[in-house]
Amino acid sequence: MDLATGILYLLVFPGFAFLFTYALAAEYLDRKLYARVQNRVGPPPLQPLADFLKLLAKESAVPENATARIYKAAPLTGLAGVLTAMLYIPVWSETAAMSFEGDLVVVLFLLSLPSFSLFFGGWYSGNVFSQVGTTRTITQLFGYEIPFFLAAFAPAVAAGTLELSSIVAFVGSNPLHMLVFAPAFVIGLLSLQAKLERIPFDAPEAESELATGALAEYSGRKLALFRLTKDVELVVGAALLSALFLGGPYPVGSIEGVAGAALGIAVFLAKTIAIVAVLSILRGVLARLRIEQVLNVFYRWLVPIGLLQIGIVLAVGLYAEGLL
Amino acid sequence: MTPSQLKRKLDDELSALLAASEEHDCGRLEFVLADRGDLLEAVTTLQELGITHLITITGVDAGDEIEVLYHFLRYGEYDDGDLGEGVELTIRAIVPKDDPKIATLTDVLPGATLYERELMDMLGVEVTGHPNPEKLLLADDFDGGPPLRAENLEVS
Amino acid sequence: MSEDVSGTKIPVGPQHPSLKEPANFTLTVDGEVITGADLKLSYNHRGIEQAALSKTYLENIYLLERICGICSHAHTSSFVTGVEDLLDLDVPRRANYIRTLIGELERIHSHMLWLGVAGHEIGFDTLWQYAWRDREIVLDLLEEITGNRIHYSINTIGGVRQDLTDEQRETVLAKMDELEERIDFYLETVPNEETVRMRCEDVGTVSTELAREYCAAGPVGRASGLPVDVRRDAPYAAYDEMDFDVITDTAGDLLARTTVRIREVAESISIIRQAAKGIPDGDLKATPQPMQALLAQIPEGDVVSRYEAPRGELIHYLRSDGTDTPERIHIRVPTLANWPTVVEALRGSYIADTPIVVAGIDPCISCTSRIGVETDGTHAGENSFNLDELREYGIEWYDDRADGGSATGEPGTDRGDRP
Amino acid sequence: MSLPGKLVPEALKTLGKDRATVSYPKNKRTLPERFRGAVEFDPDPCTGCGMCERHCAADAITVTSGPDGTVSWEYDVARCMFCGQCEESCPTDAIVMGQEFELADSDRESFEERYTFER
Repeated sequence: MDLATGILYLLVFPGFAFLFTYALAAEYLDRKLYARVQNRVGPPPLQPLADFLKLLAKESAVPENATARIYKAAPLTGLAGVLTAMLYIPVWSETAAMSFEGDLVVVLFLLSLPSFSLFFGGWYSGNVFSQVGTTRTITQLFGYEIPFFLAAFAPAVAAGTLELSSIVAFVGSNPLHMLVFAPAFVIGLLSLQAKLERIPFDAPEAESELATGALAEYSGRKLALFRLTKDVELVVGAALLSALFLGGPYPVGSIEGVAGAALGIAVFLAKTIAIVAVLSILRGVLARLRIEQVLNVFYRWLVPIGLLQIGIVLAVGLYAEGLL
Repeated sequence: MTPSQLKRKLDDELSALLAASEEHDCGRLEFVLADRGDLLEAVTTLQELGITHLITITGVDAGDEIEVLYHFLRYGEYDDGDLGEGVELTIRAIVPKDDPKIATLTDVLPGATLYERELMDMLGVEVTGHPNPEKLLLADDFDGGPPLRAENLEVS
Repeated sequence: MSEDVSGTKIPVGPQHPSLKEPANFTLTVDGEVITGADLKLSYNHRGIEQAALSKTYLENIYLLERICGICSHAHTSSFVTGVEDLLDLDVPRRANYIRTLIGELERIHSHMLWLGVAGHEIGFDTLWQYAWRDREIVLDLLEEITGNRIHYSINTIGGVRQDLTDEQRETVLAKMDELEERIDFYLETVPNEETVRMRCEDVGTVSTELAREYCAAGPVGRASGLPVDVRRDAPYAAYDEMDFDVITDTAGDLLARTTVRIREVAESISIIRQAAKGIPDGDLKATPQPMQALLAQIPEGDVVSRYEAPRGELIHYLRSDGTDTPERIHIRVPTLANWPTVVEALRGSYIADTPIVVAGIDPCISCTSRIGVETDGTHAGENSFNLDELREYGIEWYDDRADGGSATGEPGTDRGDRP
Repeated sequence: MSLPGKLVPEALKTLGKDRATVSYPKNKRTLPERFRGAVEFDPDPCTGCGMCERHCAADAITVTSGPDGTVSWEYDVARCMFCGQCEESCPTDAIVMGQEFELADSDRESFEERYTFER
């Protein structure tokens, strides 16, 4: 891994440039699909880019009674966390740009960094409404993190490793496991929806109660970065779910060379777009739940299913071993 | 129970309190109280007869005195077959302008709270014993007299 | 209405993201649960009952119509029926049929608007888009028959001003079939969608005794089991010739109010079909006399005219002194009757439910505050403006703020330090 | 406790439907024949009787008859609320409700219309 490919990975391909364009494309797809489900026309393709540039041009004020340092640093930490998480997720082949034993845990942590940056940004912006919003963000974080980790660890336990690339290789080599991971996939989808605070889990920024919750005081560049972080988080989350549960570049994983890479990217795009489309439809057909109902759903339904899933994976593992 | 049967029933029930009572052609009943003090007693007798729905309270500035009209409704019974239609009846209390006071109904009829506040705002009739006598429809710092009193009317 | 229970007080409104119109609730809460609520209304009280006294009965039709956008026909029909009682005119059956038809179309338009708003309050924006798209069917019909989507101005003293042509009758019947299909969809999905049940079932419950005690009206009362429906109590227009039943429910929670309103739309569709099919021939006005002559013949007397508006029982008390302008008009809108039940329904529910519980009674705050009037500035109260003074005051207030926000000290135009 | 998502079939069906809205002002909806827009006045049949002014609730019309038998009919579209009562009250059908509803303008004078004619 010499310096040139490192910079290429970091800044161009699975890194900033690719993610920036793909995030805006995913936001466009999400908003367009959500609008078409409601029989509305929906935005033109470059609308997310236009929103982003408009926000960059706007004044980025810092409220008087906010603690300026944290208030200004919050947007950047979230975005940085999510961008680096992408490097560990396999895209064009079964091995990611970088991988080491235990990078799954790092990716899961980096994926929850934006929620923390939202919390710190909102809490230290000095606005009462955003403080109520941030407490709700954190309560919801406790709700979805546990089932999300359980779902993510199911394939890890099956593959016997915590390295994302080898997990994808394991799932690629025996694809029947994808059916075994179906419940974990559903938990992953719901937790990603809650992580991104989208309907039915958008109590923290519920427009009809708190008026944009934590981000109430943000404007200009900082708000643009927060919105970009959310879009990138959507893409990276979808990439993680497709890697863990849909076997990453599954059908074309074994083809070598440039053709294999190109096919791998095509399969990656197809799977992530499908996941974004499912999340968008999910957003269109459900009503918003109250914060304690969200926790209710996660603790009373998804945590037991997560534990059950781990049990099933262990049983399948023993069954395979037992027979061997 | 047709309006005229109801009128006869109410006439003898409330005979001690009434000054006059009439039945309008469109089936509307009207009872004029002899003394505004017996308002509470009249309303409680109505409630015993099952008439609990207060539609609204209207205040009218009739020159030398203020008339306060309590419009009640007796429910029509649709379910148990007898399709008797609901009957609307009004109890009219006369309040002299020099001492504009009347007793509150909120303890027997909580539904009257907002209507009494509107009466206080618009006509300046003080409703004694009201639990929450703040202004309902006018601005807190509105210092003009009750707008619907004759002297304040801006009839251009 | 609210004992001052200790505990933190949270103001909700009057400018609030979910309440589009200004009404203010001071909620006393402990934790997320509301223990008490105090209501402050009428941030733009506009003095219609006084404005109506300086206009003739004819002009008042158009003034009262503009009290509210979603029950304008209710106000004009109720007022005009009152004047017709005074004049002892008997309105021809065809005019009554048209009045009933437009009244039921307005009920559908108002209930579907509410269904959309309720969907939006619980974060179900797809239901909001669907409900408001399907409501266009009814608005287009109203525009075609009367010439305007919201203020139909079809009522006049003694009858109606526009006729219903045969071709329009066919469109009405065709559109009703189309609408009925959509209403069956809503009846089947909305009450059974699990997330809607989680937000609406057993939320903001008003028991029958409570509804009876607070004299609730309209769908709110009917969803709690009160048999109040003016169309059955005192049939006006052509309702005595219509066969319909009063939709009631006993659960009294938000889900019951939603289903009662949707089933009422289905009921209205059947009434509209009966009216469109059975409309008799005949002229549209009770007398050929010109309006000016009618205005001169209005006798002294008072009348209470009642109408079943979409939100409940609407009362117009009318007292005339023989001239062509009324001596007193008192309008009790159904929302005012339902406000106390909101305060009771809020008690015990979560803060997050305030918007949907308040929206549960389908509040029409423009009704509660009624329409504005231009006084000539010499009104008794010193701090009331007319239009020009207000404009001039606004400009001057911002100039002061611009140059260093000095106190508004200029002599002559000083109006006290308004916030 | 049924599974949420009752609206999914309808949502997927709606994906296929074409748009429910019209992209105004590129293409405009056809207005129904009875649509009430701004008032259109024809001086010839007008006798200057002033019934329209008397019945106008918004005081949008002022009719003044000058000393030498001229009548001037003024209409302020900014005050008008398009109720159509003037059209009904006019004995000689000089007033008709037009179909013009795009009436926004930046200067106030453009809202006033004035006709002066011999009577």
